[in-house]
Amino acid sequence: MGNRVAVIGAGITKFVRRAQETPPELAWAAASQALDNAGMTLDDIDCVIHGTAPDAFDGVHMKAEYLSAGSGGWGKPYTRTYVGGGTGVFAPIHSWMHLASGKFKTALVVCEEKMSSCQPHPQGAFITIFDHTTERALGPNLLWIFALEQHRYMSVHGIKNEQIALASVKNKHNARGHPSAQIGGELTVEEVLDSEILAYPVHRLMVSPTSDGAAAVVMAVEDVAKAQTGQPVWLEGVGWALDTAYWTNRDLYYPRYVEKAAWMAYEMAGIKKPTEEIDFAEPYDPFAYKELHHLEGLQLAPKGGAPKLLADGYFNRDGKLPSCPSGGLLGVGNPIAAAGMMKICELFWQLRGEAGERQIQKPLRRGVAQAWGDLMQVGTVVVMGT
Amino acid sequence: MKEPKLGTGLSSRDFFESGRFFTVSYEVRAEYAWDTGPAIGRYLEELKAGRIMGRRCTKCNRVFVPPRAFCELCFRPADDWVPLEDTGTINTFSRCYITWDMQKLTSPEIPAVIEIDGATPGHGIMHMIGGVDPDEIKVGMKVKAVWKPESEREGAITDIKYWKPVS
Amino acid sequence: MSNHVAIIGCGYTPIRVATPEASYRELTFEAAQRAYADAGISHEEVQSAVCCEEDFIEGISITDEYTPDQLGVVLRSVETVGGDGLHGLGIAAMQIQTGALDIVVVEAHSKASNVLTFDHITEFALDPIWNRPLGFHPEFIAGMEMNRFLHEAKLSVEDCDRIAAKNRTNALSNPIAAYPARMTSEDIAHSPHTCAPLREAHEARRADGAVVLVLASEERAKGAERPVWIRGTGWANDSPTLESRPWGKDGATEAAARIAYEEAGIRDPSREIDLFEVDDLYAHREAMALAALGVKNGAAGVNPSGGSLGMGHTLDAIGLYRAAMCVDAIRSGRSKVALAQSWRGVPTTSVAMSILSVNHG
Amino acid sequence: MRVASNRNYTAWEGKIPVGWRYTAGLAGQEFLQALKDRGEILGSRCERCEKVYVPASIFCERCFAELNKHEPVKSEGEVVTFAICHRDLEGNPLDPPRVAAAVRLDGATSVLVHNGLGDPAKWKIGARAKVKLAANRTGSILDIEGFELV
Repeated sequence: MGNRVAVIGAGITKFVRRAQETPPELAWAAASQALDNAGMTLDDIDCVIHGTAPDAFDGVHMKAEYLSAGSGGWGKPYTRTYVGGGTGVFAPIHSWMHLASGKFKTALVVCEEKMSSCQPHPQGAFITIFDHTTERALGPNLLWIFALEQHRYMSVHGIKNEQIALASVKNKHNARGHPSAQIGGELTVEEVLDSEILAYPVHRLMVSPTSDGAAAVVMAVEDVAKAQTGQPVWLEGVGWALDTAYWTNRDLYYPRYVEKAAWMAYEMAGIKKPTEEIDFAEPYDPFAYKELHHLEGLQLAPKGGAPKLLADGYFNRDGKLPSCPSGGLLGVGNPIAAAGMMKICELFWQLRGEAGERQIQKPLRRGVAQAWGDLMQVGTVVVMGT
Repeated sequence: MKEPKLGTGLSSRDFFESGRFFTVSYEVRAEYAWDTGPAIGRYLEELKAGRIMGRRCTKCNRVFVPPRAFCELCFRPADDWVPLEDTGTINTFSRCYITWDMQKLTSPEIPAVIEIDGATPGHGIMHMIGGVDPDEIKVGMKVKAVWKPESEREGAITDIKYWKPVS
Repeated sequence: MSNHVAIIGCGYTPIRVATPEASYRELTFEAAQRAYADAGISHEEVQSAVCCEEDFIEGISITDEYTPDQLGVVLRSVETVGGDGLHGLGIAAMQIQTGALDIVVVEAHSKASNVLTFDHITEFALDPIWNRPLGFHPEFIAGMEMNRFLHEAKLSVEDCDRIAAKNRTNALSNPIAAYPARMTSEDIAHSPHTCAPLREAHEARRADGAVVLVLASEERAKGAERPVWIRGTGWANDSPTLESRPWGKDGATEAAARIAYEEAGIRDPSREIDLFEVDDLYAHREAMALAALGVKNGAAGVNPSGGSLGMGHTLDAIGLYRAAMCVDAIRSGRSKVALAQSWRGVPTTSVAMSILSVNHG
Repeated sequence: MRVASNRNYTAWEGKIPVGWRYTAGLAGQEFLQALKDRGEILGSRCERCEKVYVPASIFCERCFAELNKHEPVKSEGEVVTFAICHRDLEGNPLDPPRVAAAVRLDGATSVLVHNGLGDPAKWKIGARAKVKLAANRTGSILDIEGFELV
């Protein structure tokens, strides 16, 4: 199916609450590091892909046009793609189209988000994700939909909040080994549950922070990839799906859009039994329950079964199927699109054995990254392997 | 992986108070008048009259709310208007202690997805629960709309003040 | 594996100054219904969709949320591009060329009439530190560009007047155009200055509309009645900053054309392409685009549809309207090889194009 | 579904109610500091591309090299282009009109965009112009009042 496509370099900034850098400066930092890592210069790049979520964060209309200078877009084919929070994992899929189609041989893929510019608080931007005519008048915030979804997930399966809190504990622990991390640390389930309730059942320590940051990869078709590095990491399968915008007409207990996207990617990768054929996962974890919800959508846990596996240590870095070995959004931080791209970077580093103290000790052949977004409706999935 | 490149953290003081870092503050005038179209236009008009209206697709036999001009699954114009009840069931809810701009609330707002009676099961809208001790609310509770007085309604989703549990 | 991609379905709404009877949902639904009927497919056969839109135009953050329903693609592969419809067309074609997908649609719409503070939003696209504090009407960028371009190209304002008059007049024979008028260059020259040398009548006025095109692999296009083949696509950006862009030429179109021409095997565009539907958001942009495309004076039809000056500026849908005009011309035998090209407007240097043909070359 | 008359057309009004506070960035901070303290215009040279970016930049957008040498360019240069703006942002007529000018300062390869001061009729492409600093400088691009024709 199309040309084989690999990731051959990765770069990342620190994730911080407020960056001094402008958005183009952040984009350049990650992109130039990815190029260096791939042993390439901008002249070697055929096309540039930018992934970034709402314009309301960075505070520039058509913000990817503004970001193109820092992303390497000068004089090159340049497009910006977005699928809300799913963007960071979608950007390499968008890049895959450029390369697998045979149209281009190399691509620089940059994701950036600077949320701190948005005042009085980046959360304010989220009121405008709701339907302007039938929902916004209620004064909704982003926490509502997460809380509504988490509560539905818990009530359908009879899941307890302490089971969910454990995802925060695990990811903040994992993030301690990540040099970009904003809020890694050692926590207990009790501390998570003792943190302030923002929107029942969501506690403060179950929520990823707002962040500024950027992450980037260089991708190439097979002949270039092999010429450039002895360790290309291949995109074996990609999948993406978008559910209806009428989110109050869906049952939120299960992310069927993630399942759809996952099977699209698995079929492309020739995966029939995901739990046996995938060594580790980077599911999207902006909120603690989302990691569990998404592991189920990814077919890596039975419906409603992820909390028990988590409690059993199955998803720990030394478990059967490590999940969020990076530390995830809960630990490393959540500059929306850049956070998804951070997961792609983590697959790249883990599969090359370059993850340092985060390195999973068992042999790794294949990992999956996933992101999610919009009104709980986007699934984006990338399977990468050595 | 190498050490991350840049990402220079500023403290809140650096950013807001010190005056050491130059910043530009800006507000955009981003104002809109979104055409409602026939489906949402009538939905709002009927809310003003104290009624919730759904639409039916006779092909898949769904009755959906919010109403739409077309069935997004069968991809054909929807067929007729269906008056729905102003009662329903709580599908899921939250107790939220902060506002949309992150101001703290002492008494929580209770957003919920409410499945509307008369619509196809599972088809609901987002709205608020009220008139009840927040700790008493349960998934599956029956609720009824509490409308604003007719004179205060303006053809908006907020013409319903909130939904109150009924025993 | 064949890498040829065809447009097998073309659907659009007439362009109107305003469309108060329909929300963006119904407007797009109409274009999709027309496109699927034209392609002879059901909505269930569409595997993937590429939508082109921007948050602050729709008035929605993460506006990609609201894309799938009116295209009938719920729970299928949908992506949104912050680009012109012709960027979307290029992406959709690549999706098919991966071999993973056979039928992909591209969609763009404009509800410009719903945006009450358009100029403020355009200003919001400028650099917040260096440019916005100056407080100019953002069209100053078009005025500065026109001034420098005319200077370098040794053209006059009257040349721009003629382009504007031609396109407004051409629109008289286009039933979907929103701003047709019998106008002479003298009429244009009498309109007031906005950012001199730019005059009001040099500027395309905004309008509403929606376009959906259905793309198919060669295999799937075999059964189609009137396929139009995508011979080449290209897109590029120049520097986004006002400080380091070339003010006197359209570097983005030059870069995009290199890619599209190579793919389509075009060596002499003036001879090999018989229809150009190109950017004319400001009258001088048409001359600028033709220069960058390497088209000699007196080449065949340029914006016979009326362009955006005559049809109306449907924002990121304008490129797909141009492509749709090319599709109609090819199907009716008025063109054999046509080029559609778009620029995303002030303050961008973002350009995309497609070369369409009766055959796949 | 029928809409019987245009009296049934309705629109729902709203806005995007957020604001922003932007940092000047690493290079922008240095640029504004030099402008505020010394009235200098800092540019950044890329040796490889033979470009000098104004305002200063930490990277070359052409080759992506890191630029860490920020040095003042001259305060005088050539008018690359300009426009005479007859309307303000609200669309109201401006009388007298304002000139927007792009001037390539000597030593720079990029232009600086700012107000063109003086009689609009005197502005010409290719003319010489120089930076006029504002009386009070706070660390903003408005520390420059505009360009004066020489």
